[in-house]
Amino acid sequence: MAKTALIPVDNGLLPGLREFLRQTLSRPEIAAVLVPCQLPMKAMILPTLVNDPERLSAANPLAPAFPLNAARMVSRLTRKAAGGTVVAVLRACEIRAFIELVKLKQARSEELIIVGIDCLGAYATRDFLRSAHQDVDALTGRFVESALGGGDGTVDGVCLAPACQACAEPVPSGADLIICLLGADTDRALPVTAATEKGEALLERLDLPGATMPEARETAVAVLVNRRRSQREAMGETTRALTDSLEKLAAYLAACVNCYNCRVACPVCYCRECVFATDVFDHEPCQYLGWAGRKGAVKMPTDTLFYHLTRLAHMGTACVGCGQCSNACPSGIPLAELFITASAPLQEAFDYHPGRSLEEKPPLAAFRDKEFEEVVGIK
Amino acid sequence: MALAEETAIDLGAMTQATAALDEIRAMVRPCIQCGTCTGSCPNEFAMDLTPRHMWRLVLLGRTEEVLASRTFSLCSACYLCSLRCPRGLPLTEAMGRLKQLAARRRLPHLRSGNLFYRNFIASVRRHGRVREMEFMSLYFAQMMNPWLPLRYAGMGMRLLRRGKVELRLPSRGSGRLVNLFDKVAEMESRS
Amino acid sequence: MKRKIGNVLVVGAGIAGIRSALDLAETGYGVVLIDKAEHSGGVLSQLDHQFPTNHCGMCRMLPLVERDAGGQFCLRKGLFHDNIEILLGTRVTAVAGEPGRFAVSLRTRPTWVDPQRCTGCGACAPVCPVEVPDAFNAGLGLRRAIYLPVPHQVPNAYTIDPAACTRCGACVSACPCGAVTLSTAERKDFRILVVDDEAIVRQSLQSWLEDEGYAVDSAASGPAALEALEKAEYQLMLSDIKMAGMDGVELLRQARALRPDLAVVLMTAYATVETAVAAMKIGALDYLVKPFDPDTLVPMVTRVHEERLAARDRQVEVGAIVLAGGTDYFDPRQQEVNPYGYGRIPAVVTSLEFERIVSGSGPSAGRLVRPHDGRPVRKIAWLQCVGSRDIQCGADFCSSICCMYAVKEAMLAQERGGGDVAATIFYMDMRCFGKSFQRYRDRAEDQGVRFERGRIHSVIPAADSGDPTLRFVGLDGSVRDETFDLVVLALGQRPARGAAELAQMAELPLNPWGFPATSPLSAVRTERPGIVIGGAFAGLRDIGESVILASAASTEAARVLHGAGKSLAAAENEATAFRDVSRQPPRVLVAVCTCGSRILPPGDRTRWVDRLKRDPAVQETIFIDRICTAEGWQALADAISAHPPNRVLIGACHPYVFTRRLRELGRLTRLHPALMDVVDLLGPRMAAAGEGAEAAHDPDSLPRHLAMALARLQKTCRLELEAMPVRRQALVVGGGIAGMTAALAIADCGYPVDLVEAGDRLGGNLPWIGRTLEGHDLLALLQDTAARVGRHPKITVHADTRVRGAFGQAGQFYSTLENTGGVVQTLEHGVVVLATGGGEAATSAYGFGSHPAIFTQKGFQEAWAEGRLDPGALNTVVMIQCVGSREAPRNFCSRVCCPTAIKQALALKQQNPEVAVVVLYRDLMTCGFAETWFTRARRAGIVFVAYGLDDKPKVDAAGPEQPVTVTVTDPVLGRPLTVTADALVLATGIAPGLPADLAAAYGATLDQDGFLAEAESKWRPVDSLAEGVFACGLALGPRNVEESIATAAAAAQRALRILERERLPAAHLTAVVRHGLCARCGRCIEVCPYEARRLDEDLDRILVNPARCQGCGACEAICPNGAAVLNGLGMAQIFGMLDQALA
Amino acid sequence: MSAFEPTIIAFVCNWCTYTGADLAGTSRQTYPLNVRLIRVMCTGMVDPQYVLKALLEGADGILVSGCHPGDCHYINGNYKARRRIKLLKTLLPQFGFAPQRLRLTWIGASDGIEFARVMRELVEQVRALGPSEAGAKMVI
Repeated sequence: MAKTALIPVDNGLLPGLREFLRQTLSRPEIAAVLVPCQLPMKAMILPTLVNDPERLSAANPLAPAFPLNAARMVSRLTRKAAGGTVVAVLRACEIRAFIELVKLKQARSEELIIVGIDCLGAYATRDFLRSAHQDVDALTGRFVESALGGGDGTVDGVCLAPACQACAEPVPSGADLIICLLGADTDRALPVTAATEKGEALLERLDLPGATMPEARETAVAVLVNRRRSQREAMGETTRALTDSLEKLAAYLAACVNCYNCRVACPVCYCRECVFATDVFDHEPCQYLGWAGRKGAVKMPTDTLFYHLTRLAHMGTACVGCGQCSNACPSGIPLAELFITASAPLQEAFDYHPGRSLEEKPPLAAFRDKEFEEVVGIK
Repeated sequence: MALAEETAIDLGAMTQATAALDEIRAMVRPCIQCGTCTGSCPNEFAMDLTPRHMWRLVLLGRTEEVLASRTFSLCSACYLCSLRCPRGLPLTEAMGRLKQLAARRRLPHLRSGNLFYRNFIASVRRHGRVREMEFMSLYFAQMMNPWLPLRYAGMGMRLLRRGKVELRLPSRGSGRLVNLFDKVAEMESRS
Repeated sequence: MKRKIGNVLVVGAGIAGIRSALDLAETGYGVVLIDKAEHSGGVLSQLDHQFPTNHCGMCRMLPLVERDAGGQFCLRKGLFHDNIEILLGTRVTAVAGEPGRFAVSLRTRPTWVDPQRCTGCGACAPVCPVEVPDAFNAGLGLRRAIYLPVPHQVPNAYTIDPAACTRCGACVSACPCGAVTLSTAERKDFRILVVDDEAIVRQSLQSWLEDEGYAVDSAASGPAALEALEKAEYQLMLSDIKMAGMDGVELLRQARALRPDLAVVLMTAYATVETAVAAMKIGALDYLVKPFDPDTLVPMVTRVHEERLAARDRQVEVGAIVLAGGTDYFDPRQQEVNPYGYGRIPAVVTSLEFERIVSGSGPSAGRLVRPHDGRPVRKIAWLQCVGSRDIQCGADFCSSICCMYAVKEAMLAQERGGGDVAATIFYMDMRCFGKSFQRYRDRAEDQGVRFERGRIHSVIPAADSGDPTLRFVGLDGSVRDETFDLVVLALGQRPARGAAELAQMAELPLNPWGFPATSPLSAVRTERPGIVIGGAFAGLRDIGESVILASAASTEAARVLHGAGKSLAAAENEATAFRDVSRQPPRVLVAVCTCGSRILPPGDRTRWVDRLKRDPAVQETIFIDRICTAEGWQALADAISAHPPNRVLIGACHPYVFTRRLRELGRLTRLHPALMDVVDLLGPRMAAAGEGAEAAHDPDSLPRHLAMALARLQKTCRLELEAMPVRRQALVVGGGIAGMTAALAIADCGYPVDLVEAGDRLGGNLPWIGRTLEGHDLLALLQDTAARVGRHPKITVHADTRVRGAFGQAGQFYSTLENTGGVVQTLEHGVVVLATGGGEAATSAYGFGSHPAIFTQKGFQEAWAEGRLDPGALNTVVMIQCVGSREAPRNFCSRVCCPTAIKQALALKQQNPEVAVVVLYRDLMTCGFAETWFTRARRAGIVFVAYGLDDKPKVDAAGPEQPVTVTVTDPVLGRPLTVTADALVLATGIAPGLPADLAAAYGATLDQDGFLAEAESKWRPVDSLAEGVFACGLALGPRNVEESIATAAAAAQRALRILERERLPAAHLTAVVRHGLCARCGRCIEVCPYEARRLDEDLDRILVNPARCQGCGACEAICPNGAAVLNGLGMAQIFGMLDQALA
Repeated sequence: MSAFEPTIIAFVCNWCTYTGADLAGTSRQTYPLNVRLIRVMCTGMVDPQYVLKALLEGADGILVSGCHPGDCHYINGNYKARRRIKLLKTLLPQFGFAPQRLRLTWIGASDGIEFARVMRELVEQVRALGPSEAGAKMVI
């Protein structure tokens, strides 16, 4: 019984992974594979649901491209019975978001096998599009080389998106199968390990040599996580300094035009329609006049700060730090920095770690008789 | 354990050999052992068994143990316990019954008290009042303890000084209460 | 909806009266609820904290179905329901008639304060010169003769205490609203004319009668009297017969011609009595023989006056009468001796006084301090059984409530003292005889409450401090003294004041302790059909039991009405066709009551109009002086008719009192009352006045209140929800006495019942129990009940049948039955009553099973009944109580075992006077009137020995041939007792027989001991949390037969509320789902405390069951995007209110 | 008078604190007019958005007040409220919002005196904190 096996990559990382996916897709019980693929018409990577093994030659799960959080796509695939099992290749933060969505009944883990690959991060979409006019496979190679070779993934001066730089959870621990890059001999073979029974069952059926986890992995992971943590702390410090009053926060968000793209991009903002887009916020004309009259002037559209604070209150405990909010902002507001920084204390307060386990209930739906007594009273 | 064995009470005995106590037991049966009687009793400090303790023994038919104690003999019939007993039990009366029972049995440890009482009443019967000298003389004689009069000497002198003791010996004919006493005895024997 | 026209009179508006009234009102009957006090709520208006939550929670009694018919606010504020008319300060003066048609006379005491005019401003009280002990604070404070009976009640009109009032009139001039009218004081209203030719007679009569408060004039002759009668109206004329000129008889004749209603009493000398008697034939009411003194005159005049008043008594026709007069507390001063020094030692207080001390509205605002010197209390003692279990003060009964409230009070004291308080309870037996009571007591002990077994005989003041010192005897026999800061007397219960008079009027017998007596085996029925007793009126019940009995009484009342054909006579209450305004933009009519000028100073109108006009939703703003008067209300109705708005906002005073009137207005104007709102402007105005001049003149404050309400109202829409249809039949699971009783009660009210019994016959535990402690024959009861069930056309009995599966919700359940023959059928029903009973718990303790002489109580009873056991052959019987009970894991008291032991012991003694019976117990639970049987058992010579958990009895039964020897330590003697028993009887208690999956199928849950978990142990004691699912009998909790029967009747009543409706309507404040916005995340389902929401997989929608939803809004708060909305209080509405609050 | 008069929004539950506030009124227990009551059915229905809205519209202090633990008319709404307040008290101070401006209390139906006391004390506390930053200049 193989808990860990090896994926041969002596022909290169991407060809090795593609072969692994082809082999997976060839299993009769697997209906399709969802994996980031290069679009045929452009040097762009997007999650793609592949049924034809030949099409897996475009698969590229290692490219530093992260145009959207695929958890939302997996949600679409799994909300109801699909009639076949899908293997989804996801980043760690996508898996965490997926687990949150399962708790919110927006996705199901039945008929799904998640393959996670140690995440080396990605560029902001704008940056990736600038870098990827060249051969994407080649860019991917240089990126992986930098990221695993002690560098920080910077290629030609383009560096990781801030959220990725600050991500301290690159290992996809919630996956059924984990493909290890960190600490692996990337010239020869990548260890793949089963984290669940489902993963183990699939792994057993694939024709892969058994192995043990490389000893170097633990250290490699620790080094990366420590670096990311310090980057995260630095990011937090900077962000806090920029937002430590309501006025500063307003300035931070000054460019916001209430397009609500951030919440569309957010994998855990699961509402069909954001409350700010509903009739509750269809204010009466007299209300605008009232506000203007009271404060002397009122910015329009109104409710900008209200919107962002509400999003923090609603989704802060579930924020997985994927950074898609920043990616989506047309005005370039560094939203991920704000969200990651402001959410951390919320998650700590409820000892809630989004994406850690399906067993953990979202904090606001639960309670205990005796808790948080420090917030009661006026002393 | 050995001690427990010795002092264990066999409730099987409860139904037997308690005829002497039955009447008194019936008086205190509704007792709930709340202890109000003990708490109320002004003489409790001098008693070897607390009243509650004693009533419990009565209920359990421990005639000998009850009669071996001095508790009931120390009852001064103040009626506090009867007044306060939540069950409204006639405790003072039951104490009196115990005294009578003890008196009939002439229990050695209660001899002094019994003689004192009997001579006191005999004096009253004869004279319609207590003739202290006669009463005490007879009491001392019956106690047959040559040192006893000395124990009362101090008190006797004090009472004498205050004119509380009549020194004259009985002289004025027969007691006026004899008929009364006889009538009571007759009525009691009838009922 | 079809309305029943039956009416019920409920006497007593305490907790039981409220429960009974609400039950009947919810079922559709009309209720007249009266109370002799000036407030509703009974003693509960004074109690802030109740066991076991140590809070209140009375509001949970409010209707769950058709919530809008009752007020949605704290019940201690007052009771408001469409079908309930409340008359306070009212008593019954006569009862006549028969079941179905009683004529009852009610007399309401005038309060001299017009509640319509009084706004509760309080200007009157400070000027009143009289100060008397404040009954609301149990006498701990003082109040004036004009006062608020209960400060938190609405409408909070002041009232005058006639006994204290000196009629000085200070309040009349102080009242800004002219609400006080002492001049119409009733005796002043009764005008007397004294006619006599002797001045001395005239003068003395006038002065005697004026002293009594009557208005008296006099006349010296017949003609003068006639002149006076022409000028003014008199009610009574006292006339001498022998007068110069016109004599008394002639005067009588002429006066009667002038004033036919005039009562005339003639005064006569002895010689002319015959004349006087003859005069009575021509209209004299009575005569007085001279000479007479005030003691003769005054009662006569008072009688005439009372008769006059009686003529004004209100007559009500009712089908049934529920007496729910509650009980009173024992007065420790009434004891011949007052051993506890109550009234002499200031730090000795009653339990009720303690409740007031720790009440937030009490004299020390809830701080635990001594009432007389304000010193913080650190060491406090409770003395149990004060006025209970005390033959000396006429109480050979246990009051049943004091142990638990003392435990509660001790815990409260510790809580208030922040861990700094040492609380001790001195008790004889700790009677924790209910379901959760033992655990509650244990919790108190864990928290450090000290339990000391022993009765305190007296309290004396300490020599130095005067603090109360207790002397008590420890179990070891030592006499100890202990001094406390505060000593609380746990007062027992006594018949309610006036209970005897009421019982006499209703022709009900009293029991030996003065409580009205109920019929055998019924805690509610009386000897007089149609008159039932609810709650603690018949004595010695705690809140939970009172509530059960109140519901049971409602059932009996409903039964009487039904029997009298009332429910067949349906009064069609034409549903109002309300205007559909849903598609119109809001047009609000704002009506402001100026209340003289107290709400609105005349100069401010323009400003208010301008402020409100800023909102285009305001159609018009009008000002009405005293909207509460008939004219004011008419002005409002006229304004609505003139330019029909689609919302009405009223700015006035207490919104509570307008509920019913808004509904009337709705019918009148065809605008749904949900689209009307009332804002309290007077309260804030008065609060502002208290805050000082500056605040009082904040001109924006009151308009802001209106604007906030306006913001909410204009976004309010009428909820158009389809009412849930009700399948109007019931399923009762379990054919014991509880199940049969419930089935009969429901069927008697006209609804089909399916009664499912797993066994082959009905009867449950009755056959083996045989008789009750009191000697009532249960086999006869069983025969009678089973026969009635068997021949009832509405009841279908399914014997040998079990419920295999079920689903559904209130109004529509589906249950699958399977009988032992394997036949399966599915039933549809609207409600279910779980009466699955219970049995005797199994045990292996004390050698049970190893020796033929060791029995359980049931085994003993059966062996005896079947002749396997000869009581005559027994010398000694030992009974051990609490076998496997009142300790983990079965840490509850089964309540019936101690009475059963006493019943068996007494029966043994009766058959064999020589037998010795020894009962080994922990706390003897002969609660209520069962205590008297405990006394009898003691008297019969049965020996009781208490044992502790740490020193249980030891049973030695080496083999079936060997004797059984029991050893136990006597706590008084501290010595072991040994006894060789011919029979050892173990009281193992009750094991419930309610399968968890059966309960779960209906959405109910079990408690940790396997009984049904009630929705609320005090306020909803027979309901499960799932509406439509009820339990009774042993499935609910340990109870004796009579109590089980009461729970069954109560469960039936709760079921009838639902069955009486064709549909379950939704309340205005009910959650709705905006499906287009909903992401089906299901978090609203998780947070809903009533399981009112579910995901319908087929529709892929979240659905709300409006019959379960209680409108708490938890769903709205958890829903991130407003897909869950609490209709009437949605996000947009709160945002609007916030805008206005901060504008 | 130039003393700063803070504005306080109090979300009070229908069953306990509102009744307590009412009792304060009838018992002549005055409390400052700075407190604007918004009656909700239960503290468990106070959406964090309500608090945010009040804050951003310029409330200087916000109180959420309901039944004591175990006493909620709706069984457990107050426990849910406590979690939300915990969330907001963790979130908002990060943006310079003084945590003392947001309060949660349990005030029962008979706690009229207590209600008035809490209101007075709260107003004093908020007065000492000065005007909320969101009041005048902030755009929402």
